[in-house]
Amino acid sequence: MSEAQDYRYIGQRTIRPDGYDKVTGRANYGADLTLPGMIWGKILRSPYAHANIRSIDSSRAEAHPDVLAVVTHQDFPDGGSRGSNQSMNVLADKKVLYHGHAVAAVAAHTEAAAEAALELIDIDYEPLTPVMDLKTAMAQNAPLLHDTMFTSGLAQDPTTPSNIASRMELKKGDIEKGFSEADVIIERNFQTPTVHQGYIEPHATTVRYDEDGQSMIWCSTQGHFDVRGSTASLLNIEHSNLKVVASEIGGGFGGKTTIYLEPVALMLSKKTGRPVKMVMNREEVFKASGPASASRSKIRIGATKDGTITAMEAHLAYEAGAFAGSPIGPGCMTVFTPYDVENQYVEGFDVVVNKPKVAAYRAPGAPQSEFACEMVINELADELGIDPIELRLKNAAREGTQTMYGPKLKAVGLVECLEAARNSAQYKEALAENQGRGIAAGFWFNIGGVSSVSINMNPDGTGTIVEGSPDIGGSRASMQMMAAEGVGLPIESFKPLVADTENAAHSDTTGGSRTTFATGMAVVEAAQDVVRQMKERAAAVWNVTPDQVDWKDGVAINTVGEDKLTAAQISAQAGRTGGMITGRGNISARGAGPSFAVHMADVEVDRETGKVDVIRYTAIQDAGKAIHPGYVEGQYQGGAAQGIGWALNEEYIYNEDGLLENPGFLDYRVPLASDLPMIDTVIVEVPNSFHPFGVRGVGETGIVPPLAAVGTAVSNAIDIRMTELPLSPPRVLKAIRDA
Amino acid sequence: MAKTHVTTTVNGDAMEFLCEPGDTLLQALRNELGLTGTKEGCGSGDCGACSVTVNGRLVCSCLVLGVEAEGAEIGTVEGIGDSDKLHVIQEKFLEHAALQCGICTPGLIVSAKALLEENPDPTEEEARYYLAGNLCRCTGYDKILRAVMDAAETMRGDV
Amino acid sequence: MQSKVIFSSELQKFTGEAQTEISATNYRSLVSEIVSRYEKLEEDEILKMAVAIDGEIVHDPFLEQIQPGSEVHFLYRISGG
Amino acid sequence: MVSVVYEAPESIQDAVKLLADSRIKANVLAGGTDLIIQMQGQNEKRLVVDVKKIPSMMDAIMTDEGLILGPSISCAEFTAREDIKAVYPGLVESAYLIGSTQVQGRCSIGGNLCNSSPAADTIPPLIVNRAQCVIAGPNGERTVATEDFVTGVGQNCMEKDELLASIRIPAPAANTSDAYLRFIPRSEMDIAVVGAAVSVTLDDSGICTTARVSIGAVAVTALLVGEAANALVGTQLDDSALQAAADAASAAARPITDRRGTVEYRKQVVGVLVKRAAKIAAERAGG
Repeated sequence: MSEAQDYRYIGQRTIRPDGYDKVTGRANYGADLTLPGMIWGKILRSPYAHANIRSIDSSRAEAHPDVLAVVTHQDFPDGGSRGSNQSMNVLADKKVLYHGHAVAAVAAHTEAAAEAALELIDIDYEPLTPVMDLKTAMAQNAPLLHDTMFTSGLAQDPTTPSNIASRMELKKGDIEKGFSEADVIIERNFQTPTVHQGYIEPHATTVRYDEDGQSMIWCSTQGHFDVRGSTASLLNIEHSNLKVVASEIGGGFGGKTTIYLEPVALMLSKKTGRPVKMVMNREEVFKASGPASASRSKIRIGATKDGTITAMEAHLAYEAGAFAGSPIGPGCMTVFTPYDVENQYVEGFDVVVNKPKVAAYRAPGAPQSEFACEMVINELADELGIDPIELRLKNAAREGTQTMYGPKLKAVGLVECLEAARNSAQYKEALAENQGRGIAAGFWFNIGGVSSVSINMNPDGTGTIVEGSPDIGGSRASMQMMAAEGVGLPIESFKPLVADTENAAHSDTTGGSRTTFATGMAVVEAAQDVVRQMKERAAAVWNVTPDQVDWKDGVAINTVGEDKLTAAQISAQAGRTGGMITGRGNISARGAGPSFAVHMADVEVDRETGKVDVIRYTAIQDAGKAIHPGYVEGQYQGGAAQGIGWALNEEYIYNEDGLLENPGFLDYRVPLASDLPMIDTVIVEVPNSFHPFGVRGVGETGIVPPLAAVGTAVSNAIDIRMTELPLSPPRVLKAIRDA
Repeated sequence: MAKTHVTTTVNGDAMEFLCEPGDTLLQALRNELGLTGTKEGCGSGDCGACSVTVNGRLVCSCLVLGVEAEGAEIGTVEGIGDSDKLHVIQEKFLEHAALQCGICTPGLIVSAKALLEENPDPTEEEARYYLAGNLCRCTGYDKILRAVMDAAETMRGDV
Repeated sequence: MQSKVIFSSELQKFTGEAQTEISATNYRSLVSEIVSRYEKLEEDEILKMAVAIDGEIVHDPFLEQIQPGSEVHFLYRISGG
Repeated sequence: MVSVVYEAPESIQDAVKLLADSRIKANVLAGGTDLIIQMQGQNEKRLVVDVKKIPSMMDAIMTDEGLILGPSISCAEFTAREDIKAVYPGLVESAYLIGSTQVQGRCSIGGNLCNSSPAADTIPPLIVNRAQCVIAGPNGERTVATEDFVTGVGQNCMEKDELLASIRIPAPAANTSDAYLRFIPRSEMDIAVVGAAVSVTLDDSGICTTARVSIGAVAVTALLVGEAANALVGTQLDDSALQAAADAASAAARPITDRRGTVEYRKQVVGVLVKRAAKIAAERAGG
């Protein structure tokens, strides 16, 4: 942190470069593109949670004058990945596996006509028993979603199929020995519901298929290169024949890291020869995009009287939705990472149920498991009569802690976060009657990955930062700052551009809190490349060697003479000193630094109605180095708000037939402005040694602690241990009355 | 089905469009007039992304028929701020980092402006309740409230 | 000086042990040494894992050099939201 | 979007004629905050009669006899009327609770009534304030008490050629006031899980001489609960009287379990709200 004052731009609260367009309504999002001759596509969705498709007859639709084309699973071309899970999720094949599962699509001249034509497709379903929860799905003789799925990861290969896709196990130390050393052991079972990312912008795309040239997809996505890769693979198209343009994105939180509409729209476009637009409505978003796993967990933790934790054990099961692939892996890997405890054991199950296939949601897998762990840690603190912050400090993960999932931790900021919590204004506030306080820690790895950046210097000495990472929350501001810092020119000299798949080299999806970290590293590298070339050009002009040239604040200085050349002067004559200057940073970033957080929630419970109000909240997290503190705080606050929603009111509600009853913002209740207090933040900065500025990803960790912070606060307010989310009024009132 | 001809005023400019009588004002603004600053988040009045004013009254344009715009004065985000100068509310949103993805921002700015015209000196609680119909999933509302309260102060000339 | 190699519990099913010591100068020679040492372990199983070398997580370690005495962990690849 | 024929008549008579003459399904459009959502995904052609151009539908007139309410006046406009709020604070609060600021700009008490949802916020306070619904039809007007207006979930006593032309609310007796409370999981935006309106009249010594209690979202229609009112009459609205009224309301409730609440929860909380609303109404009446 000591070098902070050396930075000229890093750490400032600059105005984001894309801000003007966003406050004036000019910015173009997924649904905002119209092409000449464009028609509309709409999807017919399953009215059943689980059914065989006996037949699909689209002849009535095809004969209708408004209808231009119909596609089904059978229209996926030969040579593509027809029959893959992704293809069967995009358009069901022989079976529908959840209420809202896409079955067919229609193109018509208007959106209304396309929607009306859906009724003309006749589908003969054979309804099957829906499997709606983990208990049912994991039971012997449960109805099977996939009769060819066998559990992987068992000691012996199973002989019968199952809804359990896989089992995994992580361990360190000797768990039995650990429990035998404990004076106090607490064991609890927990459940969390299916929740949705709740981004405000529905999925949307506009495409144009071009038989012999460039097909184009415009869409709202966290990763347009992945959209290209997946769509090209499904439709057997070469990457160079498919351009994907990332529109501005209206929220994603992991939910826009996969594809739903794009290949369908492209097939409709191919059949009709017309550009096709498809926009999900809100109901479709809830029913048929990828929510986050519901979970069940059992946690057992043992400690000695002095608060030394001796053993931690977890058994976790996550719903994957219709196809295998819940984030059970990261759930298992994160559950105990905030604790430096010798003996740990985790077992996890990935289980299919008749719900939409889950997608990533902010620190995917971590909130569910860490919720359960943190609830038990807080109960343990009470049982031992130790302050929950002190108990955590005593056992906190720190530099050198051996994680259960792999490496020893480098310098991390958990202890600093806990100390900041103890020093926070909120911690000193007294609680009134019917109020409770909860504290919880959270961990997320963060990732690196492939990022490609070039900085094109213009003849006037300004530069364009060409990147391939969709900007979901203000990352262009960080890129601009890092380029300015690296080249030594004012912020305004650089304009960041999220380029399409033709105009930038592949970059991994914006996710895993990687963009400011990894794409930022690529920007730093590209900036260094610009400086190197600037020095070479100046050296050539002065007839000296590049190492005789210094670079300071965007000016080349001849160390063996009196000459100076500004970046603008060098750029202006770049054409006659060897061509224009482009700095390049094509990297595969490693060394992502984990980010720990500690949150504190104060709630008040109405004991007669069970309603919970969050009255104070503090979010503390290690950013490594905050490039733009305003947007770092915004990530903490946004994660906290989503976690509060998860803890209190958000859940998918299914009826007994497996049909989703609340596919809208009316009854899927995300927090409102009037539901929340100001969310205080503390940015802790323990630099990530692998990053030039010390950056850690910050986007995801913030959703991890709120579940247990709120869960514990409610438990303390009513003096009853709550174990099942959401803590909606009926559940809280029932607990109070049953106590 | 015949389209209906509608004569209206949008952001002070006289405008005409044709729309199906069943189309919403949101559809008319976006598809017929190309004013895509007004966003659709839910189509059911639950998210506020499509907030506009009709005759000075804040509404969700997804819950108004396009034909109801006949003779009315419509205000959208495109009419806020001048071409060379942002409105104070817009400036404060940028200063306070009160947006992340930005999809709720046009609706929030239209709503915040309506709030401050009705009530130039709101308490934080009044502002929170007034804006409760504008969902934001990115920010946790903290910075939005700070921006709105700061804009209110600036507009009152207290600073 | 040999490098310390630590296996995830997924890999321990094949190796039967949690860690071992191996002399290797780069990732590929390390993998071929591991595969030859544990007959139940197929190369694909290990290639789909990420590694952490002295605490630095490398998602695609194909060209990675390994310094003598370093600690190498095999772990699941992580994505994110 | 649905195929629509749109008409905006300027008199009640013209509106009724349009409804009566329509050969296709016809709907009255006031604020549209329910209707436009209900029309989504419907392919059936229909007539939409926008009544907002009819002056009497958009007025609210306070007289010595009470309030003559144009059913389509927006709740934003209605709740801004301090003269009405002074007399019927509970009714005004209930109107204010419907939806967001944006929805307030369009929604109306008449719309809330005609949509006939069991959870409609304004219906219980209309009932406790003895509101009368004036219904216009081809053969003139008829009047129906609010508690008899709604007949089922989304159903009411109006024929397809009839229009809710006016709502008449008598002036309350001296020392009378009302209150409405509803329970929702969030602080705003939700549909009532339960609602309760109470009107009380106090004598000079603070004894309750008349009471009306109506509860919402706990049966197919809002209920007027005489037993709850009886528990209040003759008391000083002390805790035991309030609890008796609460228990009577809970006993009268016949709720269902759905995505917004359970039978058990609704029965419990409706009593809590009756108790709390009665207290507020009493404070207002006595003040």
